[in-house]
Amino acid sequence: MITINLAMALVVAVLYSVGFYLLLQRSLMRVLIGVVVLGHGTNLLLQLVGGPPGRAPIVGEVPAGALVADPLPQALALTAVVITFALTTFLLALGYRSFVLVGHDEVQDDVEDRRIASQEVPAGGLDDPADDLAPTSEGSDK
Amino acid sequence: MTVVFTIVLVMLTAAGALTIVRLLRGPDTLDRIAALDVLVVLVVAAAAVYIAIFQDGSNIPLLAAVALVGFVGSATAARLAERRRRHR
Amino acid sequence: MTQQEDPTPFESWDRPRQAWLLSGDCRGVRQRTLLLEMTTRALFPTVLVFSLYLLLVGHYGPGGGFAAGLVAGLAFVLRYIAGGSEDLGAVVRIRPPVLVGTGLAVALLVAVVPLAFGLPVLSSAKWALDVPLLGTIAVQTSLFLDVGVYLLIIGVVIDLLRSLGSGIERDMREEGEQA
Amino acid sequence: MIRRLAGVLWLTIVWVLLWGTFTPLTIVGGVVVAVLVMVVFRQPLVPERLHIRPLHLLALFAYLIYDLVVSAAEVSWETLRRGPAARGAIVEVPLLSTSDRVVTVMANALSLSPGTMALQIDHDHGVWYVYALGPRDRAGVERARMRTLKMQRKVLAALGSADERAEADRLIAAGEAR
Amino acid sequence: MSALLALPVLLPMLGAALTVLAGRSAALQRAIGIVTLTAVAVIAAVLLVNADAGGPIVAELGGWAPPVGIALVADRLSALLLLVSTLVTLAVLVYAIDQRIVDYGRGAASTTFHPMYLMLCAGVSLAYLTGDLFTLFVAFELMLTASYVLITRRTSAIRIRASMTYVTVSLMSSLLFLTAIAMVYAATGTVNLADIAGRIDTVPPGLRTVLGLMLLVVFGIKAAIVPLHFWLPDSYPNAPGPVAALFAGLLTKVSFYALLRTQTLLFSREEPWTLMLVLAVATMLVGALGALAQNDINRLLSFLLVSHIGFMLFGLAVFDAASVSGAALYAAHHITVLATLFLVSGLITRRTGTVALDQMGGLAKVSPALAALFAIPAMTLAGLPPTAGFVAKLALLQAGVAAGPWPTVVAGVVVVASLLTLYALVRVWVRVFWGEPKPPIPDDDPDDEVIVGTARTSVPMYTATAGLVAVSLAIAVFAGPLSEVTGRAGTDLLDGGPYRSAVLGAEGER
Amino acid sequence: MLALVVAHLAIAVLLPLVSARSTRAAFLVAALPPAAAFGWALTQIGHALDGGVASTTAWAPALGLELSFRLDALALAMIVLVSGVGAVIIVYCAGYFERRAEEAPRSAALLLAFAGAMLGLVLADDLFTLYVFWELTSVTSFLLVGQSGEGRASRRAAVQALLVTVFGGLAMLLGFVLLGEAAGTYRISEILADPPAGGLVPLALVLILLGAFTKSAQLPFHPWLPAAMVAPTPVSAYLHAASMVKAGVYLVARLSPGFADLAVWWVPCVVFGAATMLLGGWRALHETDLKRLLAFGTVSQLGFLMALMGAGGRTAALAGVTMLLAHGLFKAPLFLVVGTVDRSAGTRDVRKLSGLRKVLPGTAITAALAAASMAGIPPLLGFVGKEAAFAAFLDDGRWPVALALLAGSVLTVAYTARFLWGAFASKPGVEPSTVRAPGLLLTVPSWVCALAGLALGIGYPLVEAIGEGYVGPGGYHLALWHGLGLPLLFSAVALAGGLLLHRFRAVLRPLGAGPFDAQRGYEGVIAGIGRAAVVVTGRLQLGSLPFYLGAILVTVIVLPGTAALLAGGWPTDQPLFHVIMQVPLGLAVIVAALAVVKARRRFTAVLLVGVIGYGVGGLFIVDGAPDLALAQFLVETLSLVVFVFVLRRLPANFTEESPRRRVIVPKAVVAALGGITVAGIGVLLSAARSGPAAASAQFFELAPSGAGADNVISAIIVDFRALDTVGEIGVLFIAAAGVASLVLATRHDRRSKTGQGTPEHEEEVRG
Amino acid sequence: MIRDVISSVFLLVGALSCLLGAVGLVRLPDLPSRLQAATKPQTLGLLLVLAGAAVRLELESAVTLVLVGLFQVITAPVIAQLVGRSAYRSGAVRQDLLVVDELAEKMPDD
Repeated sequence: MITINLAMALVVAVLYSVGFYLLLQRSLMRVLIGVVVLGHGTNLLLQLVGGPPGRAPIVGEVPAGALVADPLPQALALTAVVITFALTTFLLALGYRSFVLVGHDEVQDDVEDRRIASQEVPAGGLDDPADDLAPTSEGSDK
Repeated sequence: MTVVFTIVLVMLTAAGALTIVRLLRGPDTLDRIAALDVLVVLVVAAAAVYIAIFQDGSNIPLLAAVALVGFVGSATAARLAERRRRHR
Repeated sequence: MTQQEDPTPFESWDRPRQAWLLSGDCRGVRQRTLLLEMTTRALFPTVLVFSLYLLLVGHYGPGGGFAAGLVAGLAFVLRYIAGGSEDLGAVVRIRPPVLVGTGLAVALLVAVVPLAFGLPVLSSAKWALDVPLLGTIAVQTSLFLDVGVYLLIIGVVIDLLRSLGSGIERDMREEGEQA
Repeated sequence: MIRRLAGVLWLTIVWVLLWGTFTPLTIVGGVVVAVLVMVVFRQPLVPERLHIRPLHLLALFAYLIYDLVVSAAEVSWETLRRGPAARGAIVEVPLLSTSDRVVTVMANALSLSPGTMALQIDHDHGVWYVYALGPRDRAGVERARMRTLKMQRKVLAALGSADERAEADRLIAAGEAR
Repeated sequence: MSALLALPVLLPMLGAALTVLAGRSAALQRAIGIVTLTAVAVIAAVLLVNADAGGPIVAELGGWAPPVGIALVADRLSALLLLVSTLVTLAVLVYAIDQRIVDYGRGAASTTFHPMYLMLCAGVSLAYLTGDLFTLFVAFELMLTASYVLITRRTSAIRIRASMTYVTVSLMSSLLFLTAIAMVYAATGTVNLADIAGRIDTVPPGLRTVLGLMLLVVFGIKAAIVPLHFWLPDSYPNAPGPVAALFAGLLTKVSFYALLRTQTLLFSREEPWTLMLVLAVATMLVGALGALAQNDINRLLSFLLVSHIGFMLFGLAVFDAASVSGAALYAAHHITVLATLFLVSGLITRRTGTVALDQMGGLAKVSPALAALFAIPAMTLAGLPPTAGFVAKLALLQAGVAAGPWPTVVAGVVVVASLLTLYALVRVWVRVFWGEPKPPIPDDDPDDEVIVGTARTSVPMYTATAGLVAVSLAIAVFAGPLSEVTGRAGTDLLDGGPYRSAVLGAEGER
Repeated sequence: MLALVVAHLAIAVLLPLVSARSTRAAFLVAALPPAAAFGWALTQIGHALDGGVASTTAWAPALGLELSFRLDALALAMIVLVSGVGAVIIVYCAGYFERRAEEAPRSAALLLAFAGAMLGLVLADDLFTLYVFWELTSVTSFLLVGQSGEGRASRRAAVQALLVTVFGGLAMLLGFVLLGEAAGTYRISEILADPPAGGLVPLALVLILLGAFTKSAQLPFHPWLPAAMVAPTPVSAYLHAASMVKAGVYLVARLSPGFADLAVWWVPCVVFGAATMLLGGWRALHETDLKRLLAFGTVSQLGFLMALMGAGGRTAALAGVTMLLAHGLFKAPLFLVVGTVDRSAGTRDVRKLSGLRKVLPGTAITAALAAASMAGIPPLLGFVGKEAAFAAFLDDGRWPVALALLAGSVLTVAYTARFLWGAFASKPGVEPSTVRAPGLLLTVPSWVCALAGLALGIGYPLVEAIGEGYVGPGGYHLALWHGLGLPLLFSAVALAGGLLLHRFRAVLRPLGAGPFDAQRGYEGVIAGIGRAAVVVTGRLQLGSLPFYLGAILVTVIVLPGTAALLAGGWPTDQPLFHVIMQVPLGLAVIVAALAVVKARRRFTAVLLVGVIGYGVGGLFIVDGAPDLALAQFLVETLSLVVFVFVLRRLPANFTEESPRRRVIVPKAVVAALGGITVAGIGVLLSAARSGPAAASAQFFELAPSGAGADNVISAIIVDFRALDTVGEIGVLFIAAAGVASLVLATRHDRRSKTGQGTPEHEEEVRG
Repeated sequence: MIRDVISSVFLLVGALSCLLGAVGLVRLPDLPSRLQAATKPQTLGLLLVLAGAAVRLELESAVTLVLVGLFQVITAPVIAQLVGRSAYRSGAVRQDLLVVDELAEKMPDD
């Protein structure tokens, strides 16, 4: 009944794709831009689900019989725009902080995860001699 | 009138397309800033045409805001882009 | 770099002769630029008036506290661009977080006050005020919510200028980079 | 105080234009808002005075509009004809006023018209550097210089002092003589 | 009664604004925080009692009846979780305040901590109370943004990565949430939950499933359901103790609450729930195995958190009144116990100066009180009787077994995951509390916000932790009334009728 | 009864107060509650044997969770061990632990708590009540075995005991739930009155047996028991001989009346029981540590008990009850004797002890008395029980079982002899041990127990009374003398065989401790879990943010995406566009978006994002959303400003990533699929809408009249949905503070590694 | 009717100006020349379009458009100067395209 038209669907698809693609990068700046692009896509989608274009929902300005846009998605998208902005700003500051601390704004891999993944001796130290939890036959024979 | 509006919008669209070409090509950041500024003006112009089409004045504050605001954006970009190139 | 050789660097050739903005002699790293400074002087109050217009017109057309606050915030951005953080500090003496906090508090008080009248939270009412000569001024109490939003957003923008603007500038200065 | 009043007046006009209605309410409201803004964000007063001549000011506006249209056409023609081969020049022009405000108006007036732009203003040496699109030889450069001087003269006519106007006339005459 | 309903949201926000305004007075900030949260706790208790007695309490904000306006709804489930959450936030606040006093003296005000903390509480309250999908999004954003600030309050070069992971993933989930809202609106033309429930029948079943899965993914990210969980163990452990406690205790559960609310309200038991069972199994096992591989106590706890989300998801997946109420009970208990364990871990780190299990030892001898404070929540988490964890797990097992053969198999997995949980916690116990006492590792950065490797603590830090232990014991002792409340809550959730009619009036009834 | 149990636990919690003054007093105080419980049970004996005494306290009725207790004959028998023997052992502790021993206060409290838990367990008449106390005993046992945890062996043993028994316990819990669901009640007496069948009941029973087997150290779960011998000897005596390990046997005994006729119940009990009996006995013959010898003896006896209790049939059950009592009464004193020997001689190694018979005659006699019961020598209770046991299987023709039990008994006698010989005999070539004389507290308790075994042996009618309370009257009767018959022959053979075996023990040594090492199995499982943990976690938890986000994205594609594909329903009436301006604006957005991907300079990317933003703003205008467009333009500009602020400090270009196709292509594919999924679902769902939006019409109606605003958007934002707005500014509030906190930290970093969060930093953020 | 004609003329000329400006933006060789072609005709174009729109509107809306035009006129030169100066400073001005550069010799070298 309110079907999103093909052109807009295409725009949404591209915005989401680009946003997703950038999110998958390592540079925080790219990720951030990805968030922004994705945010645009989301807001657009939110606005689109209200229905086809119409006159601005302002009482008194709309000629009789004209199609009026659904106001609720607009209000929601408005809120979403602001929130997305707030989040973007924060992420930006985080990127800056990262740059200050680390000298670049790339997202590094987690050190602890890497350590665990690269353990040659398996079992989170379960077999390591300091561990008390894997009793050996002699161990209990004291 | 419809013909006029169509022509006008087509021209503005073409202008926008050309501007985007410059924006993509650069080569300098300042080129892009200039192009973006132009783009904002084009958006304002297109919005004005829309207002003319529908004879609906409710969008006008929007134009004023964008005219002012586009300026701030471009000014910031121009002023700070200048700085960052200097110490290169 | 060149400052040692030339007493006036290129960017400062066109510094204005008078203090057009509050900071007057802007000693910061940011050189003054005549055109920008004059334009700012003219536009700054204009933009603020415009923002107040948007605040009030919100009930009838596009606008509202949020857009108004952003427009006003951009006026401060303009001041920051033209006059640097010193100017901004001279214009806004109130601490940005306090402004933000005030905005939020106003909005919340507007939300809670109806409880005192036995109304649901966030209800609004219309106040009509008959002023001689001017006619009736009708105010929807939800306008005050918008005022809170307005203040908060101005505060947020100024706070961003303080942190992302001056803060980064200071970092660069301390790192010895040209700001 | 008078100067502040000018500010209030301007802001009130803006307010009324924004609302688009000329009722007592908007006008009083405009004054209130204007005063509020002016008081809360006080601008520094500057001792410098302007000699405003309203008629010349109007003439200046008219000239600006004319200039805008004409040079727009010129530049467009240049663009279409030469395109990538277009050339320009950076010209040093004497700066005929010491008032910040007048200089600003000059620079804006110059920059508003297509083809020319104030690249840099050098107060210390009393000159400014103008970029002009179009000159292909020394003569073109001189034409651009003259055009700038004439523009300054028109601004001074509206806003400058008598001395400044005289200086302008002298320079223009010298230039034309050359 | 409905006048009270907005206060758990508005009071903390107001408190946040006031703490900023009172930025110069540390004492005032502390007072505002504690008074506000205490008030919210009292309100939550009142709401719970009334909601249990008289059905859902609805507040139409601004007097606008939904779907025009936003409705806040306190039914049994939301009031219960609100109460438990507020108790946790209150205790964590006391702990955090005291830690700061011990480290920096009474005069140290904080502009970033108190306001953000209260905002987070407001977001949590709103998430529980709102009856509107979009407001739920706003609530999530309040909560998450505040959590971003809290987790980045102390970003050293090492920690910054964790913060980035957290923030980025959360942002993605937020945007997907928004996308899901758009889709819901596209299909139904409303964002009011009760209204959606009424209109969802007009959507073809296949597309309804799409919506359900979309929301599952969205909330699944923040609730850390495998395979959407990876971010959690990489980020929570790097937050400062009290913050991690808050996150682990609350945030995932709020998301789970949202999942519970939306899935039960909007959908009926359909084919894809088999999928949820699979996800539950994966979550339980991956989390538990992950915990076993860790050497960092906080990471270990984080993986356990993931694992136990699987328990709750199991409850949801079975999708009958008993299982859903079991999940609710589990969530309520889990909020307290995870927060407690992270607080205890904070105390441990404070003493030992490290989070690495292999560098600790003999703490039981040094600090028997700490050992006791760890042991009880650990037993709770492992689900050993007679703790709350046991009761909640029992509820899930019963529901699962009653539901048929496949759920019974998954109940077996619950048992296995419990055992692995116990094993992981026993490892902690053995390494931290048993063995030779080791000297504390000196703080490598004594100037930063959190001081570790010191015996400097004070009674309130312990009291706050003990208070949470007491809450979780209380859940066990009062398991009877509580399980009845959750039992009724489960029935309500699946029925949905009372909720809809409370929100929309008579027309809400189908 | 709940009060009694709670009293135990409460006093245990308060006990440290007493311990602080005197540990000896603490033990004596700790002995009081069990003694009281024992006394109370004795007063209730009449009621107990006559239908039982029950009491129930609700806990969580909605879950069928209640604390339901019932004192009946079987419980009574257990109480004799749990409380009677328990009290005695706790008194013994007062002598055993040094006055300033660090573990004494802990042990006193824990032993008492354990006694309470055990009491609850045996009294429980509800499956969950039973489980509650069951696991409590596991936990207290963990702490008692581990003690201070400073010794490596104690830690390992404690963990092993806990893991194995909790594993079983959890399985049992699941079994309980299955059983309860099948029966419709969790009350044990009710279940037994009307045992459920069919369905998942066999599974439930197997799971329950798993619990019982682990707790009672049946093959193959038994190794934890010998390992737990690192605990202080009284603890072993109490937990690992008299009470806790019997819990499994008790559980089987408890449920056998209802299920023993099912093969799934009695076959495992008998098979594993007998096997355990044999294996335990065999291993006991090879131990040199007296405690471990007894421990394997216990394993063996537990197997015996398991076989008896699970086998079904009245006689077997009667024998089981008898042996249950007998075992508690002989094994506890034996452990206590070992403790005394250990304390006096400083060792319990068979190879080092010599000649104790002469220096500790009293202890030796006690030991002999208890050992005699263990070996089944009349007139002790052990003999009575064993006679009954042989009779039970011989009478109903289960010959193989009887023979297995005989073999087990032979082993029992052999290791009994080995024990006595090892502890007290004078060995050639071994220095006679020097000893300290044990105090009364170390000797009297073991006498009490041993003599009780003798007394009950002679006074077997009392035992039979209890037994009949459990199995019902009629049939077989206990007696010291049943006349000549196969049972007596079996007893004799056992005795003789055992003694011979001990005599020729040297022959056995080369045979080794047996081919089967369950301990290694346990270690293998633990190591396997560990390996699985590392492998699974290492494979999944890569620590890479792009991977995590990719996983989320793939989930979006796979779950809702697939569902959408299956659902179908692509609209046939989808227009290409609604308004022509959508096309150029859309194209601009698309071009800019694709260009962002290619952009190498940050600034370019940001400006392109600006284009996208303005383009979307333009679309909003076209769509008739001026408010939204206004906000979009303003926000876009402010974003640009903010970006520029930060970009001036960052390097001009993106950090160059290695442009490997191997990485780029999958990312691009996933991203594109994601975008298509979202947009596709959007179209599908928007086409599925069948009615107008819920509130649109009302908005238009209410905005001017109710909210006093012609602009509907504004009315929604500040009035209808004002809470959203409040929340939204809350988010801004937070973000601003967060940005300030992050950005203003740099200066403070100079002084420490993380200046963020320090008071000075907070001061600056405040402004 | 006459309004429509006036409006049409304004709109068409304005749009044309914008288009020509955009053509210049693409075709001209260096940054300052592009600035000439880009920002100025755009301003003119915008003013014309605004005028064209204003003609079609009732007075109260139309006057506000004046303000929009005013803002544009005030701000456009500033951008041009800021960008132009930066361009010169950063070497984006191609000296080979200049007939003379009287600023070059005055520049402090760095």
